Amino acid sequence: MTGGASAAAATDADDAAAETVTASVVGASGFAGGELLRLLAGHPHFDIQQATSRQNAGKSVGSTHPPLRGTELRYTEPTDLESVDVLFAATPHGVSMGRIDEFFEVADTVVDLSADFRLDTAAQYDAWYDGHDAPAYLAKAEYALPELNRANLPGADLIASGGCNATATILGLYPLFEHGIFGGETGATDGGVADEVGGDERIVVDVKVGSSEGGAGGGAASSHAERSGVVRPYAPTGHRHEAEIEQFLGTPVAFTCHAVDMVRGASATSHVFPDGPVSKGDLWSAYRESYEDEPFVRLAAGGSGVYRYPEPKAVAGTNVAEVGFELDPSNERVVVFSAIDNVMKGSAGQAVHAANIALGFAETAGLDFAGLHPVGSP
Amino acid sequence: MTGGASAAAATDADDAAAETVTASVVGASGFAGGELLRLLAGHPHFDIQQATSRQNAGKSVGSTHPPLRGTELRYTEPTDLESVDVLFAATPHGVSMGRIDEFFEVADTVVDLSADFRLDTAAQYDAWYDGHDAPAYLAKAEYALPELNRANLPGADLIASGGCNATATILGLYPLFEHGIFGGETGATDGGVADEVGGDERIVVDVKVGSSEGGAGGGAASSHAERSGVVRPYAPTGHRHEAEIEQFLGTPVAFTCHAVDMVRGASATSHVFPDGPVSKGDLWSAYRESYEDEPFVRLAAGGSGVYRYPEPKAVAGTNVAEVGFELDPSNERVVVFSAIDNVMKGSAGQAVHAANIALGFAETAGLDFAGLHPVGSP
Amino acid sequence: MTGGASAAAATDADDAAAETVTASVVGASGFAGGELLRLLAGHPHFDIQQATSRQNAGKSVGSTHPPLRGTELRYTEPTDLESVDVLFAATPHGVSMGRIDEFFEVADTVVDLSADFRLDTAAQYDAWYDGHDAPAYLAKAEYALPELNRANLPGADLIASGGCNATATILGLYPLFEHGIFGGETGATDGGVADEVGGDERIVVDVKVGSSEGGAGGGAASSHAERSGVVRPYAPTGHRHEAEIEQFLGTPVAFTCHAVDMVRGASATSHVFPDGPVSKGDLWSAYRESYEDEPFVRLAAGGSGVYRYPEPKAVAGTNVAEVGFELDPSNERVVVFSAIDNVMKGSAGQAVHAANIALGFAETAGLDFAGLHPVGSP
Amino acid sequence: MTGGASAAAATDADDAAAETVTASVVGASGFAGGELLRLLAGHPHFDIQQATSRQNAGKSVGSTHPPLRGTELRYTEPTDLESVDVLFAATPHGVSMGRIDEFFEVADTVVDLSADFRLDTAAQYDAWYDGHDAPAYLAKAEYALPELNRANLPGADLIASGGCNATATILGLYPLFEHGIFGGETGATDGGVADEVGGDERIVVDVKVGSSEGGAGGGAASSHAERSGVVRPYAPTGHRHEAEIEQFLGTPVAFTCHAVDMVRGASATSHVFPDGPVSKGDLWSAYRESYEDEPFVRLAAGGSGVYRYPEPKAVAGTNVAEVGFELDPSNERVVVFSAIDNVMKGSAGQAVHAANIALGFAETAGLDFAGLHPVGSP
Amino acid sequence: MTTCPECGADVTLHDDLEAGEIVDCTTCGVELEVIETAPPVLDRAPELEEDWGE
Amino acid sequence: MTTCPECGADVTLHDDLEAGEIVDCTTCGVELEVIETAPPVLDRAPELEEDWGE
Ligand SMILES: NC(=O)c1ccc[n+]([C@@H]2O[C@H](COP(=O)([O-])OP(=O)(O)OC[C@H]3O[C@@H](n4cnc5c(N)ncnc54)[C@H](OP(=O)(O)O)[C@@H]3O)[C@@H](O)[C@H]2O)c1
Ligand SMILES: NC(=O)c1ccc[n+]([C@@H]2O[C@H](COP(=O)([O-])OP(=O)(O)OC[C@H]3O[C@@H](n4cnc5c(N)ncnc54)[C@H](OP(=O)(O)O)[C@@H]3O)[C@@H](O)[C@H]2O)c1
Ligand SMILES: NC(=O)c1ccc[n+]([C@@H]2O[C@H](COP(=O)([O-])OP(=O)(O)OC[C@H]3O[C@@H](n4cnc5c(N)ncnc54)[C@H](OP(=O)(O)O)[C@@H]3O)[C@@H](O)[C@H]2O)c1
Ligand SMILES: NC(=O)c1ccc[n+]([C@@H]2O[C@H](COP(=O)([O-])OP(=O)(O)OC[C@H]3O[C@@H](n4cnc5c(N)ncnc54)[C@H](OP(=O)(O)O)[C@@H]3O)[C@@H](O)[C@H]2O)c1
Ligand SMILES: [Zn+2]
Ligand SMILES: [Zn+2]
Repeated sequence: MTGGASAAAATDADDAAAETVTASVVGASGFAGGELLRLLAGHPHFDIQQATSRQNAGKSVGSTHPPLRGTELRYTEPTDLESVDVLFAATPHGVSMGRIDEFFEVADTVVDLSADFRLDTAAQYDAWYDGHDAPAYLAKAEYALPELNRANLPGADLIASGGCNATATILGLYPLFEHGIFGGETGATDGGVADEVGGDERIVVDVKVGSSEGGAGGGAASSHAERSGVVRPYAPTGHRHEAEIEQFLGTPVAFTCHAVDMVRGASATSHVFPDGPVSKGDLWSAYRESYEDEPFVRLAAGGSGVYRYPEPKAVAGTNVAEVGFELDPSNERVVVFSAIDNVMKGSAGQAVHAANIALGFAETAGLDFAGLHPVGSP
Repeated sequence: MTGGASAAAATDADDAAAETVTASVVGASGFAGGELLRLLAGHPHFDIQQATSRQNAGKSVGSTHPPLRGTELRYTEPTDLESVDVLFAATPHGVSMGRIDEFFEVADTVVDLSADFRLDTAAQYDAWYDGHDAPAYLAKAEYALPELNRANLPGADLIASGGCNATATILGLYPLFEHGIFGGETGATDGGVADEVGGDERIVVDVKVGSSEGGAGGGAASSHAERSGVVRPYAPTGHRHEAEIEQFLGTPVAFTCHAVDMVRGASATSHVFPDGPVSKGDLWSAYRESYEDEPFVRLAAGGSGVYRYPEPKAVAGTNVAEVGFELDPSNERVVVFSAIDNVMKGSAGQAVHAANIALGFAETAGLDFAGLHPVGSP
Repeated sequence: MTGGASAAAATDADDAAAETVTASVVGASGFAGGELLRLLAGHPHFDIQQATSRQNAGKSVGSTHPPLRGTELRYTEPTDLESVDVLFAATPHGVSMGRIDEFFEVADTVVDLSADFRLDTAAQYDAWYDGHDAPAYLAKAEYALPELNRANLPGADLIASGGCNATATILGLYPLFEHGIFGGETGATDGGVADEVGGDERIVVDVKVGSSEGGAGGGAASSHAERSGVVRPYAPTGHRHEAEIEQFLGTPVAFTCHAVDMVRGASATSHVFPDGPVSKGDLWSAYRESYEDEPFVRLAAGGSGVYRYPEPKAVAGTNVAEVGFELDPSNERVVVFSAIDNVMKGSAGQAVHAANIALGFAETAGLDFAGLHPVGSP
Repeated sequence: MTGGASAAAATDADDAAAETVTASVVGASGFAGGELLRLLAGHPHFDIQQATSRQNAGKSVGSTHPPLRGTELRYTEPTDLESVDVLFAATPHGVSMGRIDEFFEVADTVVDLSADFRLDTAAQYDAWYDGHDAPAYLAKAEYALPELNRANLPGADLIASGGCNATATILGLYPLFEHGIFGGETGATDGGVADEVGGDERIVVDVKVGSSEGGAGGGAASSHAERSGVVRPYAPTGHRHEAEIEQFLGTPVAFTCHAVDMVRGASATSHVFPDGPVSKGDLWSAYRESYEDEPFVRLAAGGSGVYRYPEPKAVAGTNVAEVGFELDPSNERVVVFSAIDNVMKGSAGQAVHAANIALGFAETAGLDFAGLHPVGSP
Repeated sequence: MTTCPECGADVTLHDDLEAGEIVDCTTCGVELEVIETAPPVLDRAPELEEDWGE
Repeated sequence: MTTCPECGADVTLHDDLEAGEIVDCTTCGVELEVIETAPPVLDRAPELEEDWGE
């Protein structure tokens, strides 16, 4: 990793160091939920209380997640929640918003991994999703993409963990906005950046994702025979993460998503045309300033050897985002690459990172796995 | 396929139907060269005379290419060429330009699969490659992307088969230019389109390719352990196929290439911002008019089921290009998808297609394999 | 291929050459059924009449099988069968046995790809499957593994196409039995071999298969995320193809099956301990004698280069079985390898091959695709 | 994992807990060497002093191994070794035997990952390899497969870490020997088992391995295009690990190895025919007794869900061996499955495990990663 | 022969068409519902989207 | 604490066990049906096989 825990992370860590809190996971049989269980099981400050699954109630968590084999924990029904300090919800969007009052009856802190509490207004939900059941919670929820809005998280009650493709995209583009390379004057929103960017400036974001983004559910298009070896446009336009990105960066993006043959991983390539001339030195300064103290961001922008730019398999299993860029002088373009593991930095890892900050633990607690080399399709 | 041989294809086919010509392949142990052997072996009008390889001279062609096992043909040295009607060269760029006089001593028609004769001027070579050894041949050479410049090919002596990524990109974008949806007034170049497009209009082309594009050579970055499961930016900017695309479409493109986990396949996603409003109906009209008589172009733009847009595995092993599009009303963007098998439509298949036209054979002769379903990483 | 059409194949081919027969496919939306459609569409002597699917009735066959896009043929209900010369059934086991009378009402010849008519007696069905609905047909049915019992097929009414894993296994072992290297005296059964082999002689068969063996249905274990990168024992013991192998070779085998990461392909490694000493020369003689005239068997047993022994990707998309062996002097073992494409030689290709023989067409008609190189996970 | 640190592991752990020793890795740019660096970097009791590579001397270790990016450690020449407590050698076989005196000049303890010191006698080396340069060390070396010979390791000077395929095979078969289900009377050799097993009893071992077993070197057969999607017999007979297995279990095995499409992983399927009748209960008792206190062995033998038997992707990245079995009553066979990550339990993890025991650290120190779910080709 | 409302291509239909039946256009692949049968009138069929990590 | 009928390992069970409930053994993974609850009696649960090209 780039350099050890960030300054921000260290603040309250000592006070909380000895503390252990209880946590439950709703939707624990899914991909994001299983990863939460794995992270919490190896975390110094969490004790897992319950893991829910309707389809697997009564079975051990190892029956669905091999890394947890041998653990005595068994799935319970999501309606049988016991009191707990922190409740993680890793259910499909729409579920948490319908049960959020219940969740707060059993828990002090709720960390939701779905899209339910990520947007600011009910109007945005109507535009991108299907309407919101609990709009009153939208203002209370803190969006969690700690590199950008760490300051909002300590003590937060309701945390909306950032979406996978949005996280990859925003982390790649943010330094360009923060340092005025794109987007002119920035007006912070939600800890984020500009909302008055010139509307005619276009950013094209071309994303490639692995099959775990689809969740454990399966279906014809995600069978091995049909999904192997693909480069398949699955969200050519209108991907819902555009809403999150626009809310955060203050500018719309032209977003297209492709399924490729890997299991874990999301890789965003953003094509940006800055207004004025920019040098590689300017870019390096911007990215280094934005991220040099970040424990979970690693820069890769050229260099030598096999791994020169960000790529998902270099971060598989980790909470690290690789971010990098290249300058194309011939068409005055900055190409930004960012790569994450969607199940970690794109969901469960980011949620634990946010919880660490909210509860005053060391930011990197439970998140120190550095990845594997070599590794296949991660 | 979309509908049987095109009208254009049928013209001289009958006259040539009974004819058989001899052909040799220089660089036959490579991936493109092996595919040429396979296609010529199954072709009604070609008899293979020689196949060259320096490293495998004396061995049978089946020793490197399993589909040719049992064939008696053995590799010869590329310096021992015998007289032949057609010589196919599938060598790395730089080889053909150095031996082109020799090639024409033994053959009437030369079909080159490398980049050596694709560009119009020596100056372009200096800009994108390393200078040209035989600039006098540049004007004589016909670029071969039959869907766009079929008329130039009958009787051609020197054919420069279009590059894989360029072919995918150009086939996707061409209907937009031909029908004035992008690029305004078009002035045909080399059978192609506009060269006075407004320079501030930007097309972003994001390409994903399989490992066979790298050729049979191998190397550390292309070992299975390092290359499996990647989404790896390998030509973030400055890819040489930009030259071909610009020459043909008359406009520069912002081009970025990624290696992904497949063996065969090139998939180009082009993000285009047309000047004026455009409807899906306009797009369908344009694409259907451009391609409805083409034997090797198949449209896929939405629809239902698992395979909705172009994807490489749907065309693996075939000479078909799948082309499609989607309209993004929110950012006034047309997203164009095109997918080919780089070893077929991107090299050997396109070369045989061009030779068929040049020699007056049926366009689809030897190229009728329709592909497999299911198929893995093609 | 090893040498062109076999002598046996040529017999009646000329008489039948001009003939065209009609054919329908029940279960055409599945993997084997789709392959049948593809083969019949490219076959000189078949006209496709109907393709059935309950789930896709009304849709075009290209909606599920990309190689068939553009074809006007639409799925019909399996209950709406019209009269036809040949009916191919590619339904799950149990379906054909329940509808066999109906099938013969509409067709003269029925080629069944399921296990329903492969075994000789109802008792065998009870032992390995769930009982038989139409035991009277068992004696009429001809098992089709043409390399072994070609002579039984001309004029056959009901053909039971051999199972994929059984085909791979039997083709690998057959020369050892035929030439007395294993199994002593052979007593032909059903055109096959020994049924009095010493019971204490053990053959271990370790099979690796691709995901298409599971059919188009899908399910949790076959989702891309769960099935990628596996070496998963899925039939550790008691695989039903043991019944077919034993019936044909006259000896039981110790059979174990693993799922591996490919889509098409079945590869059988058989470990055989012959009674007496055997040399590599003996083995080569046996295998060459058994297969030298076979159009669809290719020997690979050592040699040089990358492809030395049989492997599925070398035969992907073809009707070829690669067969080979190695001798292990230290433990007096013969290791036999055989590799097929389960969707071709293991089902649809074998069925068409059998139909070609039954109807007097050239054996290789419609089955001449030679495969691709390079190719990924086939 | 099965249940926390074993009793044996805990013995001296406390004494050593505070201690930190220095370690260097020779051959650190390779796959096993890189994994050693990763494990030592995360280990509570090791400080990495040097990492050698001739080809990468001067470059940072992160330049070849992405998980180590950001680390300041740079490669040095293998001839510039400094004094250190423990030297790990992860070089191709033949290298350590030639430099072993030098190694002991700079280090107290040498842990060698190659085959150089695994066999007992120089005669065995002559038979299986190319002769031994330092036969005097053979008697001093302790073979390390801690589950079987843990007692030999405390205080060992020269440790020969067990081979990957041998480890998988031996761990699978050992309980059958230990509990007399196969092999009759056992006479321990080197902490191992029987050497007077009846020679006519045959065990067939069919192994499937990933591409990382071939090391970082690459070559034509291991390029992505040629190696993807394979089931390729690469050591049909005569694999050198037979020597290790025979030495340890006291019986020869009929061993065949296949390359399959994964990066990490070795999976051994052993087909065993016990002399007398055996029940599933007998097998469960044997395996549970052998392994219930082992921190790195997990039993999987049937059960439910997707992961029923051992498979490599369930242990990818971990030091865990999954072991399981099935009983085939019809042919009186026990099928044993075992799966490991060849880069972990098969090399670097096993080496660190052995070093932990040799030096008195907790057995599981630095080896607690539990794996990922889902994960692709590991 | 009817025209596809999505792409404008001709759609070949079988004789015993029933209202409510779903067919697809062999050019653009879109699913079409048979609204009327004589003469045939087709309209885009409603469809379910998959949710990929959104 | 009950013994698994498949592998003989101890199976830890929760308090509010109901007859008919399916649990699994954390050692061998086999699915077990709760036949009786006080004291708990477990038996192998019936299961469906997948049909892989057989
Ligand atoms: N996968 C990713 O890469 C990713 C990335 C970022 C964010 N996310 C978000 O994380 C959430 C989970 O995603 P996933 O991929 O892990 O999905 P998943 O694999 O499909 O898992 C969904 C989980 O929710 C449970 N569940 C479903 N409906 C429920 C209901 N009505 N009430 C209670 N539990 C219910 C399921 O178990 P039972 O049906 O047995 O109860 C399962 O445990 C989603 O909101 C997703 O958008 C995922
Ligand atoms: N692969 C693709 O997808 C693709 C697509 C479009 C265009 N192309 C073009 O097609 C050409 C071949 O590509 P490839 O991928 O097939 O490459 P490849 O696999 O590396 O094969 C190169 C072939 O050229 C021979 N060769 C190399 N140097 C030579 C020399 N100096 N003189 C004579 N023969 C020589 C090699 O055999 P020996 O060394 O044994 O002689 C080998 O047969 C390239 O120009 C490439 O740009 C390839
Ligand atoms: N895949 C292989 O490698 C392979 C190899 C050798 C033999 N086989 C055999 O070939 C047969 C088909 O295998 P597959 O892999 O192609 O299976 P599949 O992909 O699951 O296809 C099954 C087909 O049968 C149809 N079908 C299912 N139940 C039916 C019923 N009750 N009545 C009429 N149609 C029904 C299905 O369509 P609808 O449900 O829409 O009607 C589908 O078209 C099986 O018997 C299999 O054992 C397969
Ligand atoms: N990969 C596995 O799964 C596995 C499993 C069990 C055991 N092993 C054993 O572990 C050892 C390493 O295997 P690997 O797969 O990691 O191989 P590898 O990737 O090829 O790495 C070999 C390493 O040794 C160095 N090296 C090579 N020759 C050398 C020499 N003469 N002197 C000093 N250094 C030399 C190489 O770096 P430079 O050339 O730059 O010096 C490289 O760092 C082998 O003995 C192998 O049998 C490997
Ligand atoms: Zn249409
Ligand atoms: Zn149990």
